[in-house]
Amino acid sequence: GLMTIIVNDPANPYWFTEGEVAKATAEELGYTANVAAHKGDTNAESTLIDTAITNKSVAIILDPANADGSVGAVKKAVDAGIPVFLVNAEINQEGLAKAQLVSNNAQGAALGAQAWVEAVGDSGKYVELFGNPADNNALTRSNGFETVLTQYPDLEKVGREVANWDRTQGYQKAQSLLQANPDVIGVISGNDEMALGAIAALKEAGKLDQVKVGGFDGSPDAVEAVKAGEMQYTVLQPVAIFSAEAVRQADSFIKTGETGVDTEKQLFDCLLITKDNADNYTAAFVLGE
Amino acid sequence: MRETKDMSDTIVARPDGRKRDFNIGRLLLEGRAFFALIAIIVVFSILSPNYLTIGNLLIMASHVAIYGILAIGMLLVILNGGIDLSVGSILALAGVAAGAMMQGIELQAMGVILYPPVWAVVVLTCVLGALVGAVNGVLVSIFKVPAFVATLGVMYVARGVALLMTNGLTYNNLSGRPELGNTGFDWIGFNRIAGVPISVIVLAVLAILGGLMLSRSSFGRWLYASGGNERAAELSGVPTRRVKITVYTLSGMLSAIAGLVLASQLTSAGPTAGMTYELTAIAAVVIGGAALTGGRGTMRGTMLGAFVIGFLSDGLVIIGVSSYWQTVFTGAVIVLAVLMNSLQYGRGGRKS
Amino acid sequence: MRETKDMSDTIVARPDGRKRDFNIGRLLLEGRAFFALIAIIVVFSILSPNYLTIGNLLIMASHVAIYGILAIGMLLVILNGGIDLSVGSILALAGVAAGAMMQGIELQAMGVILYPPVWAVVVLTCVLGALVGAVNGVLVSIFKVPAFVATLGVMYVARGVALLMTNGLTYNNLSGRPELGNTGFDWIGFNRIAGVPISVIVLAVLAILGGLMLSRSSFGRWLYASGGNERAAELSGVPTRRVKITVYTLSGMLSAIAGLVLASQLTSAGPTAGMTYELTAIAAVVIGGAALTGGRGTMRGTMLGAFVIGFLSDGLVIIGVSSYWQTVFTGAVIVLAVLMNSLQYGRGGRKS
Amino acid sequence: MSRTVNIAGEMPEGGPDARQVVLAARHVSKSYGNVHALKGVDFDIHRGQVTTLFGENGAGKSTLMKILSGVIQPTGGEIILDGRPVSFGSATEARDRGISIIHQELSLAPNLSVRDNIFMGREISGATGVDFAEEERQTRKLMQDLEEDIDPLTPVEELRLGQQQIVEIARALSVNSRILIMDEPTSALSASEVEVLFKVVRDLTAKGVSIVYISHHLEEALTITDHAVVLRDGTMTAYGPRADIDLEWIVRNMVGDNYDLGSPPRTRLGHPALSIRNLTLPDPAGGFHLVDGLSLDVRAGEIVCIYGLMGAGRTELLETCAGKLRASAGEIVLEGKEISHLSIAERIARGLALVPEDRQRDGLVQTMSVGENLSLASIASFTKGLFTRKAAERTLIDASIREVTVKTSGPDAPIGSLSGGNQQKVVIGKMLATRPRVIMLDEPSRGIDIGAKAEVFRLLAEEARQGLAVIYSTSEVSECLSIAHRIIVMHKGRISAEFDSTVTKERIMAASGESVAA
Ligand SMILES: Nc1ncnc2c1ncn2[C@@H]1O[C@H](COP(=O)(O)OP(=O)(O)OP(=O)(O)O)[C@@H](O)[C@H]1O
Ligand SMILES: Nc1ncnc2c1ncn2[C@@H]1O[C@H](COP(=O)(O)OP(=O)(O)OP(=O)(O)O)[C@@H](O)[C@H]1O
Ligand SMILES: [Mg+2]
Ligand SMILES: [Mg+2]
Repeated sequence: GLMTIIVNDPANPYWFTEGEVAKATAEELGYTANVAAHKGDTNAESTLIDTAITNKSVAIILDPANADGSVGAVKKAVDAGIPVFLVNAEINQEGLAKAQLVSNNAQGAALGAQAWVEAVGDSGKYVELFGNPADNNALTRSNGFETVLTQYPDLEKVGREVANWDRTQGYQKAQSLLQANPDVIGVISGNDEMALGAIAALKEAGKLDQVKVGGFDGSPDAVEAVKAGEMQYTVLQPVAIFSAEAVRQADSFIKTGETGVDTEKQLFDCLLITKDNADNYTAAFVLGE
Repeated sequence: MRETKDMSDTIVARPDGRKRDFNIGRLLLEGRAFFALIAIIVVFSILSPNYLTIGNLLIMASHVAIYGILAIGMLLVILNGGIDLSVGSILALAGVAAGAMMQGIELQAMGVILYPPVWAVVVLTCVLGALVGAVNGVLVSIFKVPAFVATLGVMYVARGVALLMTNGLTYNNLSGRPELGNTGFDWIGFNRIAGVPISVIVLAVLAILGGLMLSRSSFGRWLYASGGNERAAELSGVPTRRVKITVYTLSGMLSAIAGLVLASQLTSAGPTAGMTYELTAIAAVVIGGAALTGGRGTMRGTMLGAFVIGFLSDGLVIIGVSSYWQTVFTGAVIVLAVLMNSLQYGRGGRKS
Repeated sequence: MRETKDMSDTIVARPDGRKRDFNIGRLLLEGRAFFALIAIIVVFSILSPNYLTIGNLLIMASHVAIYGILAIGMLLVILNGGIDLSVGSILALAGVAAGAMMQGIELQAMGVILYPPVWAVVVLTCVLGALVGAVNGVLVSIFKVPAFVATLGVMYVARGVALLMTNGLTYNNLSGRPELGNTGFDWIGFNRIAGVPISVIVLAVLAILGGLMLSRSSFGRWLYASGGNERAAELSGVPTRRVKITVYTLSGMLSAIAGLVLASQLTSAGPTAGMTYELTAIAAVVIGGAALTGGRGTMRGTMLGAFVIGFLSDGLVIIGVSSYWQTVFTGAVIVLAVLMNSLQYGRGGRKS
Repeated sequence: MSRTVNIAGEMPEGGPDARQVVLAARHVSKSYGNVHALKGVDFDIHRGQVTTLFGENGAGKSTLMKILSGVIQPTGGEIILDGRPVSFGSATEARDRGISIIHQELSLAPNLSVRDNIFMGREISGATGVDFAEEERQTRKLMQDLEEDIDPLTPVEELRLGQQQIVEIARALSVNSRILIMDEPTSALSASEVEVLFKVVRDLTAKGVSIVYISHHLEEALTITDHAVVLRDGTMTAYGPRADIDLEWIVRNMVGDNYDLGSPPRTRLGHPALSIRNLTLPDPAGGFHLVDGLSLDVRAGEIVCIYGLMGAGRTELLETCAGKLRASAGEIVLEGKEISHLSIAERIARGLALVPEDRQRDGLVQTMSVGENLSLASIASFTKGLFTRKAAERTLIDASIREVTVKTSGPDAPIGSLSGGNQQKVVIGKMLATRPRVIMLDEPSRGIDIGAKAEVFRLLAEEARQGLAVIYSTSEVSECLSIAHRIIVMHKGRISAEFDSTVTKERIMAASGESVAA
């Protein structure tokens, strides 16, 4: 049968990997697979769900566009009798999807923040680059950073800017933040793209050795930067693992009526990539032992 | 540009010496969007067995509804010689406003929470859309701000307000509660009358009303006239300023309706909805044969244009084309469809 | 839109009985973007001590460079009475193409990988941008596709091609390697001459060249003439078709240059760069006093417009306004800046 | 007929061969769909002489001229230049061969200055790009030759229609062509400007330049013509050298009938229909007032002509009455009611209609058909409830087409397919269809032929007999005399004189501040 895989935006390596891995896994298991993208638009997402129904898909692997806004679309697929497996992001309603496989953003953020403190030290001013506010993960990660960093009273957050997960915006916002706060010692970023933008800004200002940058996602570019010593660390989201797992659970559900896992919400712990283990990074978003 | 057009009306060379096969020729050519649509349907039907089914056609039509409703308003504005970039933002703002009302309006002074019934929510949302549209209209007609800029500004402001209202979050619970007497919002998005989704019926009704207005009412005549030559229209007694404010107001109201339809289809309303929909709506209008310089265009053409875009993009998804290729195809088809259109004007159009 | 201008020129009541203080009055009014800029600088300087520093002004100028370069091309197109929505996509495509060339061009037939030197990469990228621009030009001038639609289509296609080329990935390593003789790409983005970032110098040089072209060359006259009344220009022997193709080609080339500057600033090139930059570029041109109907506008104004937008958005970041409010303010300032502009036309214009 | 002559090098001096034909059309035809604008026309242009082309509206005059100047290509026949067949691909090609044209409809770029318009497409290059100083110098010289006080750096859009026409003429003159085609160059000019133009024309012909001249001001045209050609329905119907022709000959050949514009109709003057009191309209650019405390009464059934030089303020006066411009002081009373505060639409509804001066800019909606243009101002009269009535509209349109004798292939034809004069008739018909009580016509005879003019006069007389008040602005004295009960002369925004219909031409012109030489 046809398995429809709906990701956010394959123009980003993270979601690209998510889609490709799911597709490869599905094909391995003998399904045909379509990868589509909603680019964060709930209407586009709903349209894609309709299309999946039209195409008589046997299962839908969905990276939801919006925790609240995607509920209706999922409901529609479920009403049409198609099992839905959510990956990467959650929706705020349980009992609809057969499974929600997400990386543990809170755990990852805490992990990252810890590594960040180690690299930066426990006193000084820092700024944060924030993802797209319409995306839950932006807030989850920010809160995760906050929880750790507030334990260090001498660390002062002097700025937080929305850079919408985007490298160019990360670059420009970081430059402005640096102008407003010339004495910052660290940048903590909600994802790798924004962090890479910040690194370019720091390079341009000649401050890369004074200001430490931490990322999130574990994208290949970021791992390169970690290897080069430009980025202190990145938090690897096990996207390759859970999107493959989602397809397997879908397969199992189709064949047996069970996903094989008890809980609907399944959290996958994030891993830290630093200079020490960066060489174990074998493929996009895959960290070997 | 005025002069450009004037001149071409009078001095343009037409070296073709074509025979006056007007009626047949014109009919065929006017149907270019129609042909594009047929071509799209045929191609995709061959490529996928699931494409040409009643069920899928209706589903696709309900997707078209959103763009289609926006395109109706856009057509009015474009006929007037303007453009409205704010439709997507108004759509989002309207959805969010409706969502907020469904959650209850808290009157702090009195310490009560009002739960307006669904009809009231719908009406209030439309009024809101109309008001925002009227702001566009006033900026354009009274303060003479170029339409592109006025509506660009309003696009940013309306989006910002929608984000501020919800703090970036999405309203999820629009079903209302029976005990509050405000259920029924999902009805538009979910129910069907005689098998046809309500959203499609809404589109059809609006398109028919709009079409009648354009072709039969004096307002329609005023609109075409003031889009063709505003000065001449005004000197002939057309209340051009009122016409202008009205079209932007209507466009705002239609955007709000589109927002309501979308929110009820999704049973949620978020502040980031409708981004870049203005481009889709404009594309629909232009594919449908309207001229961005104003004064030329029909409702039928615009609807065909909306269906061309909608049926194309859904078809690409159904046959499983990668999203990168979808981008390429969409661009190519838009240009192709309008290329045919231009050939029409280049030849048939006005003669000098 | 067309009529708006005409009307404001002639029908607007002029109850002021103003003296013929044309030159001074005009000077003051033409400076409206200038005043907006001054106002922005003053307000933000008060709100933040870090705003009005040489360092920050230069950084902000280097941000403006991207939009500014796009706006130069956009100005040419708008003076011609057209519009170019594809600049952001061409920017991305150019960046990606440059990135690909830096990674080496594999000639499969010969089994070798060519590493062109940086100057060759720059030239080839500009040629690519110019070619895509020329496609716009040909569609608009020869196939008479309305500029809005032609460039909308090319916008989609170019974006799609950029995505396909890289499979969605970003080229990260643009520094080249000394042993391959292709280092130096970062130079534009990183170096400074006499303390001024190269990107700002590039902008300044292009703006001065463009300004000279507009005000001193026959091509400039042709451009203004064909934007003002294309038919009349054509009858007077202006090669209007060539002018049109040239402006779109130049706009494409400038977009490619902007893409190179951006890529070297970021030391990476991704296929999603430059989304919605077309709106920013258009806004810069219009804030700078150009009319979307063509034939009116200056390079100086456009540069001021670009600086208004850039200095505003960076200022909002520096004083730490929330991103939602940034959206609202941006919209409001765009409208306000142009409101002033319209008041100018409303008064000075022609009498009949 | 067409001898081969030496076309190499400079134009030969006038001499024994001065009468030779430089440019000729042979069996030229032009069709637009099944409209045959020209049906095999022969036409000669003689070296150093003025050939005048007469013909009613839609006869094909402009079409023929556009073919001769390369703007459009003929569907049949050939063009012979200096004895050799040629075909021009574009206006530029024709210009390079020494043929230039002044178009009937202005073709200027409004955003550019006078200088830039004149040298558009033929820039004078200097060391650092365009040599603006030299261009400006030449422009000043041209303006001097035409005795017009127009600054070369003024944007064209700030000029009045008449001045724009001067710029158009200057541009054609600046080319130094040997054949100059003038398609109604004087329609917006008044007598003194025409006189200057004719002087220039005589200078040119003395230098061997050949001129083609088209005008509906027949008497005026007769004063400079050397040959007259009459075109009718796309064929040449008559030819005569100056010695053989007179006004009556032209009119007979043009319209087949002899029209006499006659004398003012006898009507019964009623109550004051429109009273203007101390109306003042300041010039936005400062300086004197465009309309300066002007008062005027027009009674029902009365036809008042306003005569004045170009720039006397007639257009402003009429546009203020119509509501397009807002006066700074004074009142406008229509049928006893003050209307200064009303919108244009409301004034039309109360019976005050204006036929504007500039038909392309203010009169026509180019995207609409002939019929839609005709019915545009009276939509209310065929609207019942929410919808317009097609049948009622059709009746109204048909009646209008008949009344003002529009030559068209039908009400659905695009307005741009009409000849210039017929477009003008549509503008007049549109406002007459509103059944006004007071109608103001601003230079309505611009470009309409003598037959149509007579028809319009007859119509106005007819309506005046039934109580319509007419204000008619014109730059042609003879028009005043043949229609007006009362003639007002305007000068610098004021009424400088008032006459009844028995006055002589000379007195009117003297009062307008015009040199009586004209
Ligand atoms: N582009 C066109 N399409 C169709 N018919 C046209 C077109 N241009 C001109 N005609 C027709 O050709 C005929 C001749 O028009 P033309 O403009 O040459 O008349 P004219 O003699 O210049 O009249 P006028 O004195 O009113 O200027 C008219 O019947 C007109 O309707
Ligand atoms: N742009 C301008 N700058 C200065 N003076 C102007 C301008 N436009 C008009 N005027 C003045 O306004 C007065 C009225 O001009 P207008 O053209 O309306 O008069 P008119 O009698 O209708 O002339 P026409 O014969 O052209 O119709 C003239 O005295 C003229 O000098
Ligand atoms: Mg003519
Ligand atoms: Mg006048």
